[in-house]
Amino acid sequence: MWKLITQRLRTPRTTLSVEELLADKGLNEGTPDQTLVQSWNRLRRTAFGGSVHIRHVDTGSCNACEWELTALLNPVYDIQRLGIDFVASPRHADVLVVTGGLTRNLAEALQLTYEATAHPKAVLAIGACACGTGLIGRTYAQQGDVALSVPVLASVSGCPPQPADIIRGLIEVATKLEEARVKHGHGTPAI
Amino acid sequence: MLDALQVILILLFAPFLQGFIHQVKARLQGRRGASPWQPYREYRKLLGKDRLLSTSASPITRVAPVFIVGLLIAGCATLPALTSSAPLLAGGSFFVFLSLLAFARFATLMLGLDSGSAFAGMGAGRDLLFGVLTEPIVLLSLIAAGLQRAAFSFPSLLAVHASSDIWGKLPATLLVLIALLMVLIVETGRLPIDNPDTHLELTMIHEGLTLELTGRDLALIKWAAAIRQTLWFTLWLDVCLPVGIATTVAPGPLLVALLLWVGKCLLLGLVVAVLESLSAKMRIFLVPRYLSFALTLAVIAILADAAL
Amino acid sequence: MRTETINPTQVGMTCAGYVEDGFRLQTMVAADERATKGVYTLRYLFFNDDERQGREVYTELSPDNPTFTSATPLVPAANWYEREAYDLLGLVPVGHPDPRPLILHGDRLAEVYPLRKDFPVDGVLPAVERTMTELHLPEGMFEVPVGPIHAGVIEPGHFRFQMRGETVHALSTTLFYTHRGLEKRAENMSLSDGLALVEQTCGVCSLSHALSYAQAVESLAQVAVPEQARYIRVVWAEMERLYNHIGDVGNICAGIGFSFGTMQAGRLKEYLQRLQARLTGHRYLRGVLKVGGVQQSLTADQSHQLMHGVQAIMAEFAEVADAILSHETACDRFRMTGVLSESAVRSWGAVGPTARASGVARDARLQQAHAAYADLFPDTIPTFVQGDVMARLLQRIEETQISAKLIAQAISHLTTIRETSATTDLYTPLPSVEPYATGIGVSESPRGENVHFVMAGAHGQIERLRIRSASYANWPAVPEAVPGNLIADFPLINKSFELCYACCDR
Amino acid sequence: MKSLHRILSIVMIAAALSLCGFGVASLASKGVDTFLYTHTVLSGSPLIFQIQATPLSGFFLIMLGIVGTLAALYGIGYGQEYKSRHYGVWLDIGLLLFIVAMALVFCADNVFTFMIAWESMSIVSYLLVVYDHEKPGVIRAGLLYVGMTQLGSAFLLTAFLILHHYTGSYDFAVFARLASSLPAGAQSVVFLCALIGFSTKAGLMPLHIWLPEAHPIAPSHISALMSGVMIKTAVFGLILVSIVWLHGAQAWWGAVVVLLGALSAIGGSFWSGQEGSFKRILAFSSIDNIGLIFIAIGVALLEWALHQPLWAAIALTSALLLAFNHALFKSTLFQGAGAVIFACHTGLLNHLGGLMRRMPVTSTGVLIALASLCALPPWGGFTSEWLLFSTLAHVSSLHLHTWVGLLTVAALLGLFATGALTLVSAVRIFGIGFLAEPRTASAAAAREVPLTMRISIAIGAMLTLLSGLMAPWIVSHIEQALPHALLGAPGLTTTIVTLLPPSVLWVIGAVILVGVLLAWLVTRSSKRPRVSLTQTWTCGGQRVPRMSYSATGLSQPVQRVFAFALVPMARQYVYRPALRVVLRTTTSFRIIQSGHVRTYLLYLFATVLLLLLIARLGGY
Repeated sequence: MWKLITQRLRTPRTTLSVEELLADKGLNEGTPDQTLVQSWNRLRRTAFGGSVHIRHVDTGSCNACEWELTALLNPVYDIQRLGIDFVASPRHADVLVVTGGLTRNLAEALQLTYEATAHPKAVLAIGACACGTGLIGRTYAQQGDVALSVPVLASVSGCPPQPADIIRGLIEVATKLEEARVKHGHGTPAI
Repeated sequence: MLDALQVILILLFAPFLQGFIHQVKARLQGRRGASPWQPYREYRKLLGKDRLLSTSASPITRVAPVFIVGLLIAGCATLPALTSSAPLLAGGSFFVFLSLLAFARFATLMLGLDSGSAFAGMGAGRDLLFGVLTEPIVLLSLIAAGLQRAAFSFPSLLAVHASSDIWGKLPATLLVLIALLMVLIVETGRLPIDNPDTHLELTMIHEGLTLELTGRDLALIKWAAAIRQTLWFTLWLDVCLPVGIATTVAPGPLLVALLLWVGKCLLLGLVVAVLESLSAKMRIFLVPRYLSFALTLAVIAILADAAL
Repeated sequence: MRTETINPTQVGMTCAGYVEDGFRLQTMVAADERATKGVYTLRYLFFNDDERQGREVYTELSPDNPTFTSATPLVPAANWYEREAYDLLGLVPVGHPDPRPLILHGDRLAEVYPLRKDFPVDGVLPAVERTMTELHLPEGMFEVPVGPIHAGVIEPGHFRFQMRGETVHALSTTLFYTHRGLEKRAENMSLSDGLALVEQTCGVCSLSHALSYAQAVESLAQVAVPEQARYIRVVWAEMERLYNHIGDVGNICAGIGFSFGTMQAGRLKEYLQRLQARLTGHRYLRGVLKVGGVQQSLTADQSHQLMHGVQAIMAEFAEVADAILSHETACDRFRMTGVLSESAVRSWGAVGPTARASGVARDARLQQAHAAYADLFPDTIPTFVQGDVMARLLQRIEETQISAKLIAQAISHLTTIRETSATTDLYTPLPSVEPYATGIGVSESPRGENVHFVMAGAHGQIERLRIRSASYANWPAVPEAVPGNLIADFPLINKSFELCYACCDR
Repeated sequence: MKSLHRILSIVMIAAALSLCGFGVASLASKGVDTFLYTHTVLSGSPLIFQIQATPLSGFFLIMLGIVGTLAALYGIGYGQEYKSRHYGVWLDIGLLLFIVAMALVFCADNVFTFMIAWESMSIVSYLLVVYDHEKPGVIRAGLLYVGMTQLGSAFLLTAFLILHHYTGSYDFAVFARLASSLPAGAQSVVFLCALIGFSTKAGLMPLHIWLPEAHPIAPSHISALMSGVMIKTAVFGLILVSIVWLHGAQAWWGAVVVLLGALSAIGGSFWSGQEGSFKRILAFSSIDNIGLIFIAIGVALLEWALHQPLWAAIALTSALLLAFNHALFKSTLFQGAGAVIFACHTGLLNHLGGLMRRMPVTSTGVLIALASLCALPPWGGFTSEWLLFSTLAHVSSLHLHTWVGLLTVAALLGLFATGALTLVSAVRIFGIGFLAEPRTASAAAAREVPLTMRISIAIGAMLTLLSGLMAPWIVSHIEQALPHALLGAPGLTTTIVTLLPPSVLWVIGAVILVGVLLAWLVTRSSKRPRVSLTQTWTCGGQRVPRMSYSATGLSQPVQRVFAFALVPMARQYVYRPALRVVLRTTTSFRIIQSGHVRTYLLYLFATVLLLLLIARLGGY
């Protein structure tokens, strides 16, 4: 117990600030994009910008995208502070984050998950495989593009995409959800 | 009037306390964490979402969430937060308060089982086990606190506290304090008993019962969990640390009581968060051992009452 | 490697004979060689860890009667391989105890076998029809289905627990949800292009898969890898192990809600991955290797950065591991949970930390030395005998230290090479290869031995690729460790094995 | 035959309602006993048939009247189950006799009448229990029941004979006058014999073994009467002997009763949470409730012996309130269980499910009654446990520094543990049996039961709620049924009013409703979100009903935790051997009389008469 406390006290704070995060290109630090930061600050005050709940659906990914999603929860990225969190059930989710090229064996699962999510909902395709630009592409066992099966609102390419890219993708989805809400009112099935 | 004020205060403060604990935990984990206001944002969003109901569900699913919150509101009306002078429901009787919580538990379990999800069943089985163990401990601890003066309601217990020095009967108070804290951790679903942040459905207890809920229902159940937590915090403070609770109905003392209550809740939240950050979830079948320790403390407190 | 050619009806007996002699089934390759030989072929590859030698059992099946005697009744480890051959090539294992479809979910399709040469790579299969049969369970028992979409950020697999309360009575798993047809996709790719595809097998053992594949091709083309490249391969292979093991320690902690361990390990892993991204351009070390050597060199400056980073992380990780192991509740959860017996390891042919934590000293770096491991790797490797979650955790913690040491040694060797050697070749170009040559490449990934079998085509393309990841060997053993445990312990047990689904399913 | 069945049922309803009215009249008679009827069967012998109604019996008659009316009403529709057996006409006749016999027990005024009524009640109920004799296990359970009943009767007779020995009379009025002046030793023996005799009937642990066997196999409205009222005859009897006659002379009596009651409460509620069949759960829950009633009686005895008539009176009031509420909710629950069996042909929870959507009225009725069983505010079960809690708490505070204080704290612990364990049974009954999806084809084919059954269940359910809301009013009338010595305790009415203020339960109910309204208003969205239906989330896979939790699974954690203490020891070393002994004895009886069960019962009946005659001739 004591070791735990001392180790914790010795740990430096590693969390990136929101500005750093929105500018993070993974390899070398970029400069903060001020318009992105400002629009984020505006979005934060709205219903879907204030709280985004994600359910991850693996439709045949190679596991790299999963690990990048998991990395979002670590102290460096800490997406919870952005009001974004992973939830245990699609019933609780606003955004389905789909990774992988939609294999034949998972087609039904994706459909069921999509049905199990309440409107307004959105699908965010993560990674080249889900976006339809993957190396494996279409085979007897997979469709190679998630958009063929469910409506995809936004996508983040990369193999795998950088965690910061995923965050930017999530912000984009939240923005679109919020726009749709403002346009169509509560409970809209528009998306 | 004052009664309604206390109720509304608890209802509004509960989500903040939840968010505060969450934030403290994040800080202790080396993160920044969501702001304490995050729960309100979540509720706002959830209220704007559609509701999905299971095809297996009965009308229970439609009414239970509102009903659970209603029961907890009645619970709020039974427990003094700022002052015991308000005309509390049923005179603030221990038994009525805990029966209301038991009713809420019953309704929650019904809500969970209604959809036929196995995870809800799992959560229900575990919650029932904990309920079987905690209920006697809580009531015994409460009785131990007021046994000598025949104080079996919160106002009379607070009156005893006000009239005598609680530290005068230190052993019993101290034992009750620990026993109730141990139960509080179980009842609010915190580590090392239940992991409120878990994403593993097989390990869930309270979370498992909510997996089927959407939109408004989910918001209500989350709010109910927050209210329940605040109620347990307030109960603990009423019994073990009633410092500053208003004895007269005047704006001054009430303001002090309000500030102190909020402060004490946050302090207790801090303690809970620290305990959570230091612990891992224990095996389910070790929980009875943990609780039997609390039971022993409560029994010893009673014996101390009888002996002194 | 010695090859024994047998009749399809002798498969069972022959395989059982090898297992009795101390061999384990390393992989099995079924192939459609009708175009060249007019037959389907089966290659059962065995390996003996004590004598460090392999054997191949080869048999040919006529297209008119593609059946063979199943080895599974005698060699349980052959179970999945034979079902897979049935699913994808239509080679029927006669006498197989469980001939249900494995790879292609749903009801068995009639005469549609995607891995046959006459099936196009993007040929359309009918949608999955799952017939839900209700099991006849004893009174009061019920099933808990979990997956394929899990509550956490986890890959898809379907688990059905039969239980009567908290204790698991039986567990059945359905995997291969992420079967993407990677091996079929590889066919007709050029041997050097295949590397990028193979890296897609698995996100977190990309490098080991690439290494296995590269070695398989190098072996079939009989190419020698430059010395420098061999050491660089060791550096990155061990880096992969390091970040995986540290991440796995964190994940095991997540299984018990121990946020301290999860967050600290997550932070350290993130640091390592950022370091890798800085040095190689990829967080998962993709594009680092090349058939015949490596793509990128490791300069003195980079080596220095790497050494510095690894040392700092190792120092911190030691503290974190110490804190985790001194936590009573956590250790109570780890001990005696999910015990995998040594006999289960041997009968299923499990590999990697899983096998080593159950007391079986099986490590491809030692027994099938590749890259520069022959020069670097110590003679003995740490093993634990308990086979529980705790053993697997300790095994990983121990192995991180060996990895760090290996990285340091490899880097110092590299420095010497840089100073002494005149050649700075990073790779040997691939010569034209003999048609239909075969090669096997083995590497030790963070999860255990990865075995790649490559058969070249007539024009230097891939004719048949068979990827046997460590997870493929270990998955069948997992259900052995679960019955009798509490269901709430399953996530912990599962995380302690930390098997990939993607590289098992391909 | 169908019309005969209906006529009989209506007669029965009328009879039961008039019993009810009669009970109200006796209770309202301000403590005056109403002499009713006397008839000498054989002059010069104690065979005098004599009945009279006291306020106490009036209270029990009301209970019998209500439950009897509902049972008769329920029986009209339930007769369809016995279409092939003349719509159960014999069952109707038996039921009528059963109600009459129980009424006689409450009104008996001497030993002869009491024993005749008691034995008739036992015999008729036995015949009703074995009504479905073609089902497996019924005959065996019936034999066990008869064996235990006769054991109890023997002890009762012993108690009466000892009283007769000292008072020279068989008249209850004489007993009431003289029993308190008996030597202490004799009093204790009488008390113990009565305790054993009555607690056998009541199903108090450890003499409960017959109850979970016999109650569940009877037709359900019979079970309702047996659990609702028949076991209360024992409560009535114990109050009569130990309080009205013996004035709770010794403190240790109370201690014994409290301990047995606590044992019964905890054991009954624990086992009710483990059983798999709806009616067996209810049967064990009756053992638990009888335990609580006995705790209250024990405290009354204790307090009287310790010269605290006020708390004795309050404890006795809470015992009567407990008994009353138990009669209401348990009979409703048994009727609900009967309806489930009627509709699904099985009462095993693991085979049920999905009934809430298929049988909405029955299910809602069961849910409401379950709320009372679990003592949820403001239902009847809650008010009685609240009163018991307040009584026990105050008594333990009053005697804090002596063993009595600790004993009552132990009883409190029993009460709390019972409350939580009861929740386990209730959640299993409703959560597994009525919610989610049907687990078998027969449950899937369930339809609502006939109208009269639904009405009966609905009225019963309403009464459980009403008896809670009206509890203070009911208590003020129950006070009238207390023995004279206790009724006069100073401060009785005022203390009870502080414990259970007049409108408190309405207020609790209203505050809950206001809370519900508030929650609804706060979360109501101006633009109403749509509601749509989907399959229960099964992690992206398909579902089969076996993927819902089972009743066995739900109770396994509790069982596993307490297994070390309760289950193996009690089951293996107490329950099973006792069952074997009783069965063996009764079976050997059966051999004596050529195997015909009904003749054997006449034989038993004759034995009682013979015993009385011998006693008379022997000059006792």
